[in-house]
Amino acid sequence: MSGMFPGFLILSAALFAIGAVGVLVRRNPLVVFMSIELMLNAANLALITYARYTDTMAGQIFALFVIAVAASEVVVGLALITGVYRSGRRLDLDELSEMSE
Amino acid sequence: MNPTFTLVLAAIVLGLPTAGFLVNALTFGKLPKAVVAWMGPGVVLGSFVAAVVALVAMMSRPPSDRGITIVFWHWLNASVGSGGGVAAQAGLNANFSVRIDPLSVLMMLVITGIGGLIHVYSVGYMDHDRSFNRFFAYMNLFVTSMLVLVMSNTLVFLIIGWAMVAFASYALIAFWYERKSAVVAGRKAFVTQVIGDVGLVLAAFLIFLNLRGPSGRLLHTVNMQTIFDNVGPGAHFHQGLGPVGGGMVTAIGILLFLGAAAKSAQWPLHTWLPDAMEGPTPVSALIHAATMVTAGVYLVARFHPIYQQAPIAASLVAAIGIGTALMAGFIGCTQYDIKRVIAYSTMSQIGLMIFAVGVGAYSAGMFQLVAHACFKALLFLAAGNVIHAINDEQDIRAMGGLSQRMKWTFACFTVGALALSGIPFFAGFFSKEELLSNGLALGPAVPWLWLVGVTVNVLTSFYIFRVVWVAFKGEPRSEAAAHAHEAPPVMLIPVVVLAGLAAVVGFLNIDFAGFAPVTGFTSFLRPVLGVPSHQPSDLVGGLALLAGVVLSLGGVGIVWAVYGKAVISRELVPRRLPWLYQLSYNRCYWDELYDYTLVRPVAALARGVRTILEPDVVDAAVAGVRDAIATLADDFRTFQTGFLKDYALVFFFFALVGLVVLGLRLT
Amino acid sequence: MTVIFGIAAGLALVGALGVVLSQRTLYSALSLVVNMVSLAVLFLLLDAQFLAAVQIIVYAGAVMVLFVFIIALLSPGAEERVHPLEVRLLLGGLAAVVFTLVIGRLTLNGITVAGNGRLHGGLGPFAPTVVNAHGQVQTLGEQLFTTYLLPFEVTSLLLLVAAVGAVYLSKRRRPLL
Amino acid sequence: MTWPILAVLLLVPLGGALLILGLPGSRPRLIRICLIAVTAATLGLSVVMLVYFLAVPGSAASRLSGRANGQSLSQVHSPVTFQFQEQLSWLHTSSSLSQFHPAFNEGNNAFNQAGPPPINFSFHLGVDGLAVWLITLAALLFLVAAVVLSRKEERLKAFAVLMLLSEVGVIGVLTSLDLVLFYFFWEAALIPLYFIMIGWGDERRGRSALKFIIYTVAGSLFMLLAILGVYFITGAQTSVYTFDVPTLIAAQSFVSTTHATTFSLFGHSFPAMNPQDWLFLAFALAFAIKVPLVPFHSWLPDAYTSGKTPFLVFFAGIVSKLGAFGFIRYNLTLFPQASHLFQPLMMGLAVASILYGALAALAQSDVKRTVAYASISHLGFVVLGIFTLNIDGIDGSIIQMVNHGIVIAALFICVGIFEARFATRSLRDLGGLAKTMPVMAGMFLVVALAGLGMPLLNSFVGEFLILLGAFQVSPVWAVVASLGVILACWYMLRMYQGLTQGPLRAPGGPDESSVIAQAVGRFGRIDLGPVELVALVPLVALMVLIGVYPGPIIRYSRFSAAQYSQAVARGTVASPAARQVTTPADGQGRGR
Repeated sequence: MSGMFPGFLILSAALFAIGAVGVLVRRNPLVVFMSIELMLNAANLALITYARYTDTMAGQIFALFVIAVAASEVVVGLALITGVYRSGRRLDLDELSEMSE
Repeated sequence: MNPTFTLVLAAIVLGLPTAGFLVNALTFGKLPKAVVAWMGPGVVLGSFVAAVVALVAMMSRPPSDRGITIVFWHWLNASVGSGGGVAAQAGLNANFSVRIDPLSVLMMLVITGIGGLIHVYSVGYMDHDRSFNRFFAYMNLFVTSMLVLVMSNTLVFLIIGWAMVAFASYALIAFWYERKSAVVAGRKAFVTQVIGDVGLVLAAFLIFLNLRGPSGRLLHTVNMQTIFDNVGPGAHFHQGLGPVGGGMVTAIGILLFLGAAAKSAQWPLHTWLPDAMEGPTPVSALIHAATMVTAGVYLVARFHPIYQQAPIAASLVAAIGIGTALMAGFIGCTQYDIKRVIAYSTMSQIGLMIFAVGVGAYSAGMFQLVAHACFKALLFLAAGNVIHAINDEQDIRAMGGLSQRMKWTFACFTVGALALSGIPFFAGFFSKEELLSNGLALGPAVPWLWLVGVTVNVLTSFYIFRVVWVAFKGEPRSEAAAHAHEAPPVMLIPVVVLAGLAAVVGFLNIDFAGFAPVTGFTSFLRPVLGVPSHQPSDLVGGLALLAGVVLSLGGVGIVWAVYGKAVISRELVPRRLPWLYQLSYNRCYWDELYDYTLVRPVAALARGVRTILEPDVVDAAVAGVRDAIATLADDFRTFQTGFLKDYALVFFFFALVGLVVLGLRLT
Repeated sequence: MTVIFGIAAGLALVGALGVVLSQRTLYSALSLVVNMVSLAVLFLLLDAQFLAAVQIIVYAGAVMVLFVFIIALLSPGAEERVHPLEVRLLLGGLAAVVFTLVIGRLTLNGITVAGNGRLHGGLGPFAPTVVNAHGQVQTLGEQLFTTYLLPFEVTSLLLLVAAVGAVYLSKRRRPLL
Repeated sequence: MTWPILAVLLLVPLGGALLILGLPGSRPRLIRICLIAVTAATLGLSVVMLVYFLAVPGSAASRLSGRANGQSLSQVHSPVTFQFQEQLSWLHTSSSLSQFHPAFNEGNNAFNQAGPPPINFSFHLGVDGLAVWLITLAALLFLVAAVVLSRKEERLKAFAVLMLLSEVGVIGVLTSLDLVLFYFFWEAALIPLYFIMIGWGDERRGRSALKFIIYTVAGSLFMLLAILGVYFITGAQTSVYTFDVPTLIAAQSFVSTTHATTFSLFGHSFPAMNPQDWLFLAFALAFAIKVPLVPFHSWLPDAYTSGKTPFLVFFAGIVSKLGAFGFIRYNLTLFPQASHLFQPLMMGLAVASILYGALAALAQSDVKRTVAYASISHLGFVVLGIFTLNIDGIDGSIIQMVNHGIVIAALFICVGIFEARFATRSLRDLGGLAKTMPVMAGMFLVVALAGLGMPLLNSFVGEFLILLGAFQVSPVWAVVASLGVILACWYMLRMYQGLTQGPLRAPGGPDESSVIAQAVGRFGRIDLGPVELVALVPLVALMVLIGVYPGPIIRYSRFSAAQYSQAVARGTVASPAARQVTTPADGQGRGR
């Protein structure tokens, strides 16, 4: 059992990294959102792993909060995306950028 | 002498002209002209009366007890007492204190007496000027400043008076400020004076920082009596500024003379005086003949303990004095502007005084100062009458024949000319006799200086009688000259009084032994100036006398030969020695020299700062830094794509770097 | 157990890669579901039964349904192509590998695990046996409503705000951007 | 004095600013009256402070206010005595990061012993003979500026508020006795000044304001780093970590640092720079920009040329003095050794400023620029006096700061008066105006004379003492500096004569009546109006008063000057030969 502790953490890191790559690479806001969810889940995995191996509850509780926050984030984010879509613009983050010239 | 009484007198002497100035200045010309016409001269004459009372009071004391110092107020005390963790330190402690002694009283009398007469004269001369009030405000300010200068007992207030005089002089030279030439002349005079002020200030610093008392302790004083008590060769002095002829006293002597030279228009700071004739004629009489320009002589005489200690500086003073006397006399011979001739004459005569005080004949120099004040003021005022009569024309070629139409003025001018030339029994005779014989006695080491001094006599009588002949004799050479009228009484009376003074003032120096109040001039000043180290023997004195008179008469003779009988052609010198004539006519080219070596380079430098250094160096450097930063910013700007994910990429990248670093550190 | 971990971890990784690399948004969403379910399995392995349930219900259930619903609504289709050799992707992949390796090195060498299978340092009172004896949900609930009450309430507020915000944003008032 | 007068002095203009903020912008008359009342009240308070100020603070007169926060302030034996001190602890930490992770204990030795230094700064106010006059000057100039400020000025309310805020900043800089507080006020004063600069003035004001702010902030940045440097180095050497100025001045830590090592360059060996020297330079840069000294001056002509008269009255009058104040208060006391090391450099820069400013002033045709460059020249004298490091020079500088504030304010008012009437500032367009405006010409004459150092007017006193001080250090510098006096005479007369004398030359001229008609048409009158008289007469009266009777100012400033010269003299004790002060010409110091 103890031998799997690094395994969980490495998996968590790998998922987090893949999610980060998704955020950086993809232009579709929906996919970016999914990647963010992926990163949050990776973090949850790390939290729960630590909770399990330190005999504490805080990690699980925190993971619970993360899920709640992620849910609300998805709700707002998707509402934003529908708003953008309704305004008739393409769902492309590069084209939606207001900061570039 | 009762100190309180003297205090009151000194306060009256100083206070009256000050009050006159303040009242006049603060009403901004709103005061009725009649009031000013009475107040302006009135305050100065009142001041004169107080000075006379002070003289009488002083003469009632024994000669050893004729100096009194009065403190008016503590101007600045920069000493620190011990306390609060600070060690006690003696600092600059400058009071406004005045010294009433024979020398200062003499100067007070000259300033207020002759000044008063000139004020009276001005009432007539400036009658039609629209700035009548302003004129008297400045005149009164000048008198105040001059009195501060001669009465001050502290170096600081000497400097203050010195600079205030310069300002008053500037204001009066540029009095007719709508004339460009007057404005420029005023500025020139002021800037030159400030150069002198700087010399004086530096000399004061040297004295303040280096004077040592009897115990060898540094005194840090600006009290002039204390200074004089502690320098000098006598047994009661303390060698306070180092040994005789030491570098310190020599430096102080030279710096003091820088101030004196600026004020007294001595080479090399002499070029402002002829230009100063742009001012109204009474101003020329008061400031640029009788009083301010002689302040340099007063200064050297007052600081004679230092000059006695500094033979090199004193010799320099004497040499510059005699050189200026010769040069100014030489220039004066060819000028056509009547006031400029008298101005160069002033410069020349003051050169002689400076020579006298340089060689150590202090009372002779002072005597010449007093006599000169009388006859030079006379000459200026008489010239003023002429100028006034012929519609402000100053060129003697446009005059002529005035002796018929302005008899009184002519007579008075002639008296002045005789006195100036040193013709026997007029003022200048006595003063120059004293001066030259003393110079001969004191200056065996430099006999050629004396020789030059005697030569000046020829030039003096030549240029002044040239004016007499050209301006007053012959036929009128202009419409105005033909219709000239004698001046009104208010302008004539002061001239006549001055003529009387010029005729008799020379007798002051004759020691009427046993008649206590009227002592000879030399013995009058002896408590302050001491006795010259060498008295001329009767033989030397007689020889000097004879030589002076003969040469003066020779000068008159030449004028008579050239302008009277036309035995010698007027064109002789211009034709035979054109370079000599041109040198004289063009004032030895000093103005041009200074213009090309000082004024223009500084102005060019200033322009360079404005047009090259400021925009192309300082601002360009700033702009360079700015542009460099802007370029750098532009370069960095390419990172700012505006795409969120690029920022995120950078963020993740650095987070990764941080993680790697932390990881390496923790393992 | 290790086998279960291996299968679940492998599925999670495949799901994650699927999310990022799929060209169709719907495939991404389905990959994410795979990932979520695998994670729930892993949670079970970690004695976090309640969280595994929540993971399935909230994520695989509610959130993913929402995603799919939006995808269906907007039907963006294959609007973008991800080139496997795109520079950004390569760099990102490299960074991901480095990140994983660093974490791996840290976990393998940096933080040692004691013989009892637990970490060095202080151990908490909530050993799995204790928790399971008391009941997973009970323990969690007690903690949530005592020690973590304030964060809990704040989170509820956050959910409320999010709900209100979503309604506000979805209202057809004016173009948002 | 049992009430915290300095805090009140800060609160009055601050409160005034809030009050005016609450007034309706449509009532300019009310705003102007309020502004004048607030600034007058500030001046009144500063006069009260002057009355209670002790020329020589004795032991019996440790006038601490009752709010010393439980700590006896007199524990610190500072070489410089401050009066009216009040102190409130502001932020005090003693926490240690080392409990978080042992890694924080490694590496950095400074953190090793007792964890990181506690952050310790307080709201500490106090004044000495230097600050007390500058505060009074500031209060006076803000009042004059309020008087000069026209009721018809656009956005009057904003101007008034910003003006009062800058007054708070300026007084704060002058009263603060804590480096953090000082820095706070130093920067805080910039903000309202910047907004005034960009909001009011000619069309080039935006550029000028930007130039000014970048210059100043660049300087301040180095000062901020140096403040931290002082904090850590003093703390490391004395284990007292504090920003408190009296404590830092009292700390002898820097005195003990000597130049053990030297480096050689071009065959000369120089003492290697130690931390104190770098800190000195960082402070000096900030102050040199503010003063400004010559290579750092290029913001000044632009700022002064594009500003409005009321702004210039206090900006030129007091803000530039803050740099000189900083030199005395911080450079001389905190870095006595470096002060001696850099004395030739600073005196050289000062003399360069004197001559450069004078020459540049001489060549300008815009009178406002002439005044601007004249200001550089005059401030060169102030810095020259400071870095004589002797009592006369420092004292002269203190007086000269006050004098210069009065003179430069009056000069800008005068120039502004001409500009308001003729809409030009060029000497080419103006001339001979004494005829049409005699009262103005008279006032301007006195002001110009004060500007050129005329005796019996105020500047003479300061310049005399400064030159006396400089002469003791090096007669050559004094002589070169006195060339500046001669040039001052030249450019001041050039300006005065150019405007008032010569043939009449003005828009509408050369006909006198049409010149008057044009000026009246533009401004309403030709000669001075009552408001202008009210602003100018007190300044002119002060010029004469200080010139004729400078005693009172000296009496207050003298003691502080002595203390500052003693504080800086610590830098010569037990120092290597390379640091010897230049001896006077005669090789004999003054046996005081």
